[in-house]
Amino acid sequence: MSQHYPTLLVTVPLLAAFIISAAGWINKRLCFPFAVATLTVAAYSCVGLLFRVLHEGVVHYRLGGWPPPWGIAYYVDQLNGLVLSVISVSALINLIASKRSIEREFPEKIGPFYTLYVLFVTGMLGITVTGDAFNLYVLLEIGSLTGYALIAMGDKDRAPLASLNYLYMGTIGACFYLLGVGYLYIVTGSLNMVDIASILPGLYQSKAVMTAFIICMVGMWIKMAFFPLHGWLPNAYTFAPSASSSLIAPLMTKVMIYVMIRFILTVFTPKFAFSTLAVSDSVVWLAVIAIVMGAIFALAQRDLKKMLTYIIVAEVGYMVGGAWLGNRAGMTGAILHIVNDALMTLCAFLVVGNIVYKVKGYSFEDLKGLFSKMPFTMGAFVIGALSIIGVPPTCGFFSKWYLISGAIQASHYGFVVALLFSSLVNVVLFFRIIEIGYYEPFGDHHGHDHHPEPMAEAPLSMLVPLFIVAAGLVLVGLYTGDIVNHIIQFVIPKGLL
Amino acid sequence: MGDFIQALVAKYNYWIYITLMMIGLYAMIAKNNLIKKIVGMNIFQTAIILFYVSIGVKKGGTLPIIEHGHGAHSHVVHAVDYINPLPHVLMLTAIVVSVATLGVALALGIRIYNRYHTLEEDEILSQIREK
Amino acid sequence: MKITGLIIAVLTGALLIYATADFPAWGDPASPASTHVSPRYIEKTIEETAVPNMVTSVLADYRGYDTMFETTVIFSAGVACFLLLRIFRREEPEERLYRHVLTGVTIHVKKGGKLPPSDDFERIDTEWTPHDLIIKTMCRLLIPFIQLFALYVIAHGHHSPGGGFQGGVMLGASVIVLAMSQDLRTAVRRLREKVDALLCATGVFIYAGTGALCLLLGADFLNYRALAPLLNVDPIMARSHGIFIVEIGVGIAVMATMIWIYSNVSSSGKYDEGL
Amino acid sequence: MIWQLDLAILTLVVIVGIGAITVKDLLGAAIMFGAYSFMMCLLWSIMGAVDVAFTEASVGAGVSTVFFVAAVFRTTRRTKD
Repeated sequence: MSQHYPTLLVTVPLLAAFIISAAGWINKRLCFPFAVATLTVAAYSCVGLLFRVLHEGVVHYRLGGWPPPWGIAYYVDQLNGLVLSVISVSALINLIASKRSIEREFPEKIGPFYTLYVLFVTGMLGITVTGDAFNLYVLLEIGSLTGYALIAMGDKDRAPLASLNYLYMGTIGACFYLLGVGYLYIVTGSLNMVDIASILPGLYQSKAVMTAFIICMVGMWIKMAFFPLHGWLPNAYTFAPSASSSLIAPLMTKVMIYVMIRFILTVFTPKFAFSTLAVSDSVVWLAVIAIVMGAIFALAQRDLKKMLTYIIVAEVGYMVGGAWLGNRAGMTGAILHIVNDALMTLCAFLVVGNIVYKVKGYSFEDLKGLFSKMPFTMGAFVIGALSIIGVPPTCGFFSKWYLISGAIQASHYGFVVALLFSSLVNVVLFFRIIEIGYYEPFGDHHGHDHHPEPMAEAPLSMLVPLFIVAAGLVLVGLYTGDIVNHIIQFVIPKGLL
Repeated sequence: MGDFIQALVAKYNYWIYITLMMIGLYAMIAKNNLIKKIVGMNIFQTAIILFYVSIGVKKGGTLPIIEHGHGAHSHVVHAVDYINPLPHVLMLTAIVVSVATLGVALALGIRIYNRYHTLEEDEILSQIREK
Repeated sequence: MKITGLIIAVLTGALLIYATADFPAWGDPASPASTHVSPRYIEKTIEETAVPNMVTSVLADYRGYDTMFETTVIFSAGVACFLLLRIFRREEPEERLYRHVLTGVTIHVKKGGKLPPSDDFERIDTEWTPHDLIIKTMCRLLIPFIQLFALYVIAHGHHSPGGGFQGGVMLGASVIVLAMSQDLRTAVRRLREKVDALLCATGVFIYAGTGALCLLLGADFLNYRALAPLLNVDPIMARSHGIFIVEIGVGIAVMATMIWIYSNVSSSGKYDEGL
Repeated sequence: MIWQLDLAILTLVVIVGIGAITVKDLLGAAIMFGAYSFMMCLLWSIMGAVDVAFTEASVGAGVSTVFFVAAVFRTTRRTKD
């Protein structure tokens, strides 16, 4: 079966989604075990595929048996393999962690919720594994549509509007991407990424190719919430139910950054992106603004979840800036940060999920005295915070290190300053929360009688996944060298110094 | 004269698609009513479909269905005689995606209306701020 | 906001118009789009798939994987509408209207009130539309013909325009017409919500399951050639039949989803009084 | 292709499109949108994209418009712009 891993990791969740949907009408209790089994198979295939790629090099797969430019082909290299493993593993961990909160929040609609959950993961995996530009659009729409629905199930007052705004922005982004693919198609006549890449070098001077590149990039930037286009993200992620926000926040933006890097590296070679088009410097400056503004907005927030969403905006700035520095260290940092940021965001949002489950709120007021009430959750939160700040040996430090050395190599000191500024702001942000949680006693601010117990920790089914993620943060940090030497360095073309 | 008209029609097609796209984009950003924005969104998507369909046009080509009947397999099919089918296939997908998006958007709009009893974005925002 | 919108729209438009300068001439048979990938579809479709309508063969075979996800998009939209709108807690409406069939008299029944069990009354929607015999009868007459044509469109997609999507939408539309001309309850009585939801999943499952079957038979995913021994035909005809099977799946899924979305949207999830 | 017809429909499409987003009544906008979709369908059948035109006629001009009308029926016709 191992030669079919590339297709299994997409089609097993897809088929299972329909079974889960049917099971939701027959016996609701079947949904969760099905979903876990499915995502386990998907994660197993992803990791198996990654190891196969590491041993054998690039893996090709033809769907329907048609050869590439005519049929749709999968093209899996180390970059896909790495991102696929991160997506499937974090979706699986989050699924197990959020079982309780899903059952509490939508007791009647468990079936459709798990269906959309699995379909969202299918979309993300499909985007990552595919080698066809149009297939990517269709899967992007699956991921987005399911995402809108998952987000809108949150806060009754605010979530639908936030989700509708996300829908408008997301549709504009996806349509821009589609338009860019159309412009590429009209000048190359092909939709396969590798095939387009082989035709494009003769067309670098064409206005249509340049426009296609710009339009595609703008579309992706909307989807990944790069700074001036980030308007949809904070509200959508804040008001989403905790199960959805800890699923979507780590994956959606990271996958779009993967797509951007894939387009820069594979479709339009780095030579075109960084030399022919002289915009890389301005994009890095935009990233600098994104980081600074993300940090400043995060400082202004009075609740934990919204603060985290603005940190995501800043982190997107890290990765876009790193990728556009146009050198090896910067690109390594950006790719490494995809992995690290997915884990860090997952950790932070799982903590929020646990807090919401127990305290039913996530504003700073609700955090008072949490260190004595939920010591294990907050312990994991401290690890996540250290990683977001960038303290060794957590993984956040290493990707930041690569980003900074890339910026110094490109002598782009604005980016260095922005990274350091954002780290400082993160220190302030997280120590403020730790201070509230540690020193201020648990207040009786809810009005109704709420006797503070000495310890009211979240159930074990939520804690164990959280600990796994927290341990993962440290482990990925310790094995950074291996990841870079065995995976990432093969991804970056030799021409990029 | 014929060439000129052909050229005019050719350019006109692209201009119209861009105009429609601008109308849709403008409506999505500037309109205040949520359903109006959804109408704009659909116009935007349809404009892109128009663009793709114009890629497929081939002068002197006929519909992308091969004439067949008894003994038709013997004659050779030439690519220049038929319109390019690939953009049509892609756009079938895009149409379906647009109706799916429309369904979800309208569902969200109804949920918002049930909560706030208005579809005007500014009125909803002021209701949120009052709380 | 109006000014911002205008500026963004004009800037995008200007960029796109700027790019059209380097496009190949309109309708040029020698343009890259017409010469690079598509000629194979045109010249080899009969030879490789035995389907004269190239759009069908490309849609369901050469790029069948896209189409599978396209059907999944529709399916997820259906599930999303259900998740967002459906309200299970059945609240008694403030007021219900009944019409006496013989005289046309309308009776208002307040919350909690009951009507004596009798066949002479029929429930009508609160946002009352006058009873119109012509519309009801005409729609009832038309529906079988719409459905027949829809089945023809699905079945004849290999040789003429049409296929699973168009036929599925028309099948869905026939039920929607029933719901609009009578009322939503009549349509739901014909096609229960649970059945509809299961049909929706079944349709897409047929598509993806066909692909998985090919996988189990040892070929690539969605490579219908592998079905040849099962269908007892040669590999080329197996492709043609494979396309037909997935078109049926698409038809079922699209029909069920259209009805599902319509019922949820038009009754805002109550499944009681619709458009 | 009859170029006069093509030009006329291309112009009409823009007019109906502008109408759909400016009319001060949501039901009107929904119906205008249906007309817009139908014009598009004509345009595509002129261009030879029969399958796309067929789909647009059933999906865009048919079901989409019904969805719009149903949603307007469930919400309100009022709009400020």
